[in-house]
Amino acid sequence: MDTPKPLSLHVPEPGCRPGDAPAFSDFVIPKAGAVRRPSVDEAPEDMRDMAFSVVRVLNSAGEAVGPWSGLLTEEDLRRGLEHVLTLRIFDERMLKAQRQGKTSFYMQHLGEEAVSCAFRMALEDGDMNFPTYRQAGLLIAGGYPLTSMMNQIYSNSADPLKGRQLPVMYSARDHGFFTISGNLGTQFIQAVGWAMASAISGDTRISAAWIGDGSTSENDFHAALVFASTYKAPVILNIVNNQWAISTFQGMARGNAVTFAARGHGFGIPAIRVDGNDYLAVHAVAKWAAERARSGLGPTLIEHVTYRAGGHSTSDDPSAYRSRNEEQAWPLGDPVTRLKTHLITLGAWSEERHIQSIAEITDRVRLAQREAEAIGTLISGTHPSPRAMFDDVYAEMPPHLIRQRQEGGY
Amino acid sequence: MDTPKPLSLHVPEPGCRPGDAPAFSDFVIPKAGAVRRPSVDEAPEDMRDMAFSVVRVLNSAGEAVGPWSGLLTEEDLRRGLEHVLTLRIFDERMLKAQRQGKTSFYMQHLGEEAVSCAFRMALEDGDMNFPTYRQAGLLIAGGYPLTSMMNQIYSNSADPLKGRQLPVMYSARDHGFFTISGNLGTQFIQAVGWAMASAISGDTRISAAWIGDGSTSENDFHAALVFASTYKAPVILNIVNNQWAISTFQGMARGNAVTFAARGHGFGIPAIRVDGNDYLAVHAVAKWAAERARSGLGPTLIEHVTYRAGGHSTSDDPSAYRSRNEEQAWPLGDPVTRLKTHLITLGAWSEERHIQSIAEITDRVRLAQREAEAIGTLISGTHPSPRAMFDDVYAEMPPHLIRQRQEGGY
Amino acid sequence: MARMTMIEAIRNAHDLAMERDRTVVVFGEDVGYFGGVFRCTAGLQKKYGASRCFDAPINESGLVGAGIGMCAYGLKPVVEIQFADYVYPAYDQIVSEAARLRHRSAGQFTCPIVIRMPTGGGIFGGQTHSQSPEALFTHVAGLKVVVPSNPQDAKGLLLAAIEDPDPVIFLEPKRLYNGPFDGHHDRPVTPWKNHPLGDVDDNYYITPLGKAAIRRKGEAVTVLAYGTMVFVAEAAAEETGIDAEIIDLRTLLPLDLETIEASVKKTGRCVIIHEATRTSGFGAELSAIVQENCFFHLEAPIVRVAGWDTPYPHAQEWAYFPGPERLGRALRQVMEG
Amino acid sequence: MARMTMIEAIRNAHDLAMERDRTVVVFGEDVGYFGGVFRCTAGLQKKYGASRCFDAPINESGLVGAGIGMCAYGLKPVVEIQFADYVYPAYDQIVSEAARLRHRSAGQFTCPIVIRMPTGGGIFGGQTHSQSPEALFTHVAGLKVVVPSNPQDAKGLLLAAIEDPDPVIFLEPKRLYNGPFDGHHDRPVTPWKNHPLGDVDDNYYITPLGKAAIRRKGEAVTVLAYGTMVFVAEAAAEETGIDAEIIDLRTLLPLDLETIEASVKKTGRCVIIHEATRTSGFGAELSAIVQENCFFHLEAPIVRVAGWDTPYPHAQEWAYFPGPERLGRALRQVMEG
Ligand SMILES: Cc1ncc(C[n+]2csc(CCOP(=O)(O)OP(=O)(O)O)c2C)c(N)n1
Ligand SMILES: Cc1ncc(C[n+]2csc(CCOP(=O)(O)OP(=O)(O)O)c2C)c(N)n1
Ligand SMILES: [Mg+2]
Ligand SMILES: [Mg+2]
Repeated sequence: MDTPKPLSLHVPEPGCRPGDAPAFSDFVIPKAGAVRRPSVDEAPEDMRDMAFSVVRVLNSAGEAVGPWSGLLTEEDLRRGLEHVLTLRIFDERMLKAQRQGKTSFYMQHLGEEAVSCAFRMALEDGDMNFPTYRQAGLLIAGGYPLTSMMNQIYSNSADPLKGRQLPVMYSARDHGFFTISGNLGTQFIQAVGWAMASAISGDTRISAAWIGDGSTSENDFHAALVFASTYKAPVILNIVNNQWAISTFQGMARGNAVTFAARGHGFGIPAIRVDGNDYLAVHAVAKWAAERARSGLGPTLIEHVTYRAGGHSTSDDPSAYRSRNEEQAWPLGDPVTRLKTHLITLGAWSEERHIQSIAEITDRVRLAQREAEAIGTLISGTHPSPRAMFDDVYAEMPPHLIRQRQEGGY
Repeated sequence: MDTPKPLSLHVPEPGCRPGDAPAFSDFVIPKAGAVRRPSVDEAPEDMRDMAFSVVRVLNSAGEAVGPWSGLLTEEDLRRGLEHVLTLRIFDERMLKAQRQGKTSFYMQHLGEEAVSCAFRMALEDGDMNFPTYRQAGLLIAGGYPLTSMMNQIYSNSADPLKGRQLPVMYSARDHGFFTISGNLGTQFIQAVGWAMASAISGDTRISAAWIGDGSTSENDFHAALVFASTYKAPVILNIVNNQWAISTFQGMARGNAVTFAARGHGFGIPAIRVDGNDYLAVHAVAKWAAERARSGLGPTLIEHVTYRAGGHSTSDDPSAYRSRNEEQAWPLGDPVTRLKTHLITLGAWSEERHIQSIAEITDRVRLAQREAEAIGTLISGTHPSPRAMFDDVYAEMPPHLIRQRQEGGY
Repeated sequence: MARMTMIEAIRNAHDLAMERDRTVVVFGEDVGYFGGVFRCTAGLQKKYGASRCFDAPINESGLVGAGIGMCAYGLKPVVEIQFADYVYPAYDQIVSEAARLRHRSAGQFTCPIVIRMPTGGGIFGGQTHSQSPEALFTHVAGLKVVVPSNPQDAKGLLLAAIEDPDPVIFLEPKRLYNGPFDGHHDRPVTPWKNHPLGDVDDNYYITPLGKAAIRRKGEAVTVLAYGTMVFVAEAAAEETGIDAEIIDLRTLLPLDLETIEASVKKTGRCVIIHEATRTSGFGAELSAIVQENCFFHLEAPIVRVAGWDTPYPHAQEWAYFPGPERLGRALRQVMEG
Repeated sequence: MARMTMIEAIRNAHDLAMERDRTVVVFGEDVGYFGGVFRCTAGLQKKYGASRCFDAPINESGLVGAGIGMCAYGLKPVVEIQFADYVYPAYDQIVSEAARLRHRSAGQFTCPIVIRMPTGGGIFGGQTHSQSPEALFTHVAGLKVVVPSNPQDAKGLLLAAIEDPDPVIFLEPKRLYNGPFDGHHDRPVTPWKNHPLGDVDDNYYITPLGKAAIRRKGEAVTVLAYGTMVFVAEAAAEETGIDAEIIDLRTLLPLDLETIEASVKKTGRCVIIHEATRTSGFGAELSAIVQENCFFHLEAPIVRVAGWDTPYPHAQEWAYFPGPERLGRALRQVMEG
């Protein structure tokens, strides 16, 4: 080999930055209904194709088509629409509350509502989610009280977490919702451990792990895939690819791989990509993965393809690093509109009922907010006592903590 | 879905444990020469097949056949044989020295000699290896003095590492050999960083990362693949699959994946499996990967399929966890014998010359050992002073270390 | 009563805990079929099956992370880290997750995991088989940190740790596995079978966490030690003839301040010894807390004897290891001071 | 001379270092195009190109591990960890690798990496945006640990850290980025532009590592502080009217014992304050080393004021944060003692 030319560092850049015309040209989307539905016990090696396409049920006309359709009744779908609308309206109110200084911080789901709401409907009570901060739909679709969520966000005296956690870092064991960690990725392997425990105990419950596109880079993502693959753990490994990690586009984490779903192939874990803005597709794929787990066929990796339409958090302004029109250019549309259109196409919904429903939900959220604020916000009302800070560090408070609590006068 | 039956934990077990009849039946080995040689710039997606077969050059008759053959002259091959023989004889002597109490610990390469020896011949001077404790062939084939290795093993006063490191934890910067860490996996991402630095600097040098089958489970394996994939780093990622990790068989780390090489597919990194007991195959595949790296085509993952014929270390007795006859059953034979047979088939070697060569090498190793032992072993002769313990913690010794050194009276 | 080495005592504790409580599971690298590189889990897989005692991939973060998930489910995992030197990859899971689970979930999720690991030097293991990282855990609120020094305690403390509802870091001084090594590397070590603390009750029993033990009553000076250093202290006291009161802390967090305070107030002098590097070692906390609570009783400065602030060496093992001779010098110093 | 916030001073230091030395590279999560979530690297990618200042995957172990490899090649990486609370995944690479590279290779390979991270509380960041993990690094031989408290020092110390041939953990008190916060959360913070320490020389200069600064001369008691606590100490001294000598340690490892010793021997009293949890915090080492070196000069017990031994809370931020009032009580206590 003759003297080679100098090497240079390849640093991935997104298709568009502020000022550029947004382009998702490289993003190939199959027609709704076009992707096959393998039987749950098909060999992982024969299912590799599922990681390179996108399972979609709702077509542009708003009809549900193909092998993944037909699982949900009109009643289910109306409930689903109520859930995604509730999450969206909840987010709007809480964003406003944060701007008003009623709390320190908030993270919204705009554009991703279908993922967690639809997924929850595919689980059984008793199953356990290990979520990130962007799956509140699991709580809302699971019937967790909005007021409890707000009490946590406001860190008021009714906060189930006693004012200890940053807003939205919920925990709700009875609703199959593991305490959210501020440290990215740690929950992914924990979910696998929970699933192993269920298998060790001869139980029938399964767990679901959640992680963002950017966080798949974290090392514990690897730990989770290794353990899930080795012990055939009954777990669903969810990657929510919302295209961005704060200011960093998904390509920085994906690297030279074609998709995030492909990560599963190195471990013999069936991997499947789904249209995350298609409520029916997310639900159908989740059902399929849950059946695999519950039948002892082991883990499934799901890449939910969606778009983070809002800022990363209330501390973030996306206009500094991505084009303002990128959201419009996003090819998979809005999950709420698509579900609504589908129901209307079915004749099971109407613009009138939609407006009415939004009004009802807004009232319900407002009511919950009034209840919560009557107790307190971060800047008003009543709060957990400093004393609560010393509880639960251990089951029983050791002498040095009692001394410190007294020293503090609490 | 009707009430599912109880789940149970799947714990992988090797095909044979002590007492069982060894079986590698599930291990499919293609004929030598059967596997294609893709052009270095073929798209990773089109090369996936390379991760599920085994590149082999030497057939059972000892002939070099197929598209991967023809790279080495008879002179090269004789040198290669000298290297693998030297490593084997070096190991024998040092094992003996350890049993005699001349040092605390040793790790041998029995059965794996071809991997590091052949690989080194595919690199250029200036390239950097980030090895584990089982690639001393990189030093021997690179012309590093045997006496220096022994001085390190004996922790004597001529030890280049001043008695600080456990035996075999060599470091030889000028020979492209990074300081070995006792912590598994850390070097894998470091090698990627070194390669990134070379690219950042517009250099033409590349790096090689090394890891064992068991250690691919470590989290830093993931870090390495993520960074290598994202930045297209000029690095060769080597997995030495010698079937065992102390008492744990490779299936515990591989899990449900068909091969370790497949790990690369989740990252769009070309992955290739090679017969690690075939000197010519290892060299040819290494050359191919080095060309990819040097031409700016990015990382390549190589799985070297070999067998750890000896104990994990001098602290280990394999008969406690694997069948004594497993080695005989190992289908890829002995790397030294196979290279020797090939040279004889070429008419470039003979039994007589082989015996003579062994005698010469044994003398050379003995001589080196005598030199080293004349300086000292762990229990005799001269050693680095305790003073040396305080040097190199920092470039300049801070006051507290000077105080401590004085307190110790050194 | 039976004669046990520390390894046998630890094995026995696992056995009794698994027999008694079906939620106890044991796993780690080479822990299942083989029974651990130090044989501390030998026989458990055969007796309780591969789903309660199993081998694991080489990923410490995974071992602890999976263990935390098992705790969230309701199991009581006992995880072995092959050497304490290899716990760092699991550090995030221990510090950010295990230690805070109960607090951040207001008790909804708890983490009764036990993380066992051989610790300390004296075996020519070089820098990655000799470390003593206890102080990296005593700084972390939510953890308990235990270091047994003999078979009797090893069994009782391990059973207490497994019963404990919170995460416990269980550091086993590997140099004590087979006998009470006192730092005299040039002399043979008496095996546990010839030492009273090698007498172990076969039945299930608990040695409570948070309680120190006085190994030697004395009036002249208080020596705070744990693990291997307890026997180094006994040797130093005997060889210097100084009437030292030797306290084996056994649990570092929570600390038995009462016992320490009573002793130092009695002797008026205090020497602290540990193998870990000196700066920010656990000796710093001990010195600070003794000073805070016994200031007006102190007749001489508190002295720390510890590993030097360098990586743990190979050839210079005995120049690094804080033995009876170095401790003896410190004892004389405080007696003069 | 220019008026700079701490953020601008840090940005300026990066800029000058990259301009001066082609081997300096800067990377981390959101560090490249966006310039960091606290904007400390804004403009560098534009000026020096994406191969010298770039974004990275979210993997702290990878950031440091790759940085170590770059050091082995001959570069000088400056790595940003987005919050100190997220450094734990990189702990193994820092402790087992960066800190020991020079020693274990006998100088063949060195590790002149700088690992920057925002540290400390006071921003309602909850348990994962508020931690102060310095003591987890001061225990590690081979590391240097730096905590600036103002723009002048932040620039000079960061340039010194980048020049330093060994790994430096550089902790930036995020509550000080925009002004000298003194713990009075109910009052507005004076911006750096109105503070003398906001006066920063535009040229390249070094503030040497290992040297403390006396922020307030005093005779009554020595206060050892660093980071945000320096201003809490100034407020407490003023409000109690106690003539405290306030020492800003600036570098925790190696420590400027000389300055500390001289001051405590003069005042005979010592109070230590830090945000980190108390047990095994860096205050323990400070208390121990002061006691060892100044025992016969001490007129009262050394007192530690620190964060409580609990995770960092959200709602109870100001009950947790060690402010002027708590420090004031401690000062009165040692004056009485
Ligand atoms: C260990 C760790 N490193 C860094 C961060 C800071 N951080 C918080 S969210 C985030 C981006 C995560 O992006 P992604 O995984 O795609 O999730 P998304 O926010 O898009 O849902 C980063 C870098 C953190 N919380 N924890
Ligand atoms: C972080 C870490 N965990 C565990 C160990 C203990 N250990 C040393 S070698 C080894 C097995 C490694 O097996 P493999 O990666 O297959 O390499 P091989 O010895 O077969 O070459 C283990 C578990 C270690 N050195 N470092
Ligand atoms: Mg994202
Ligand atoms: Mg192996």
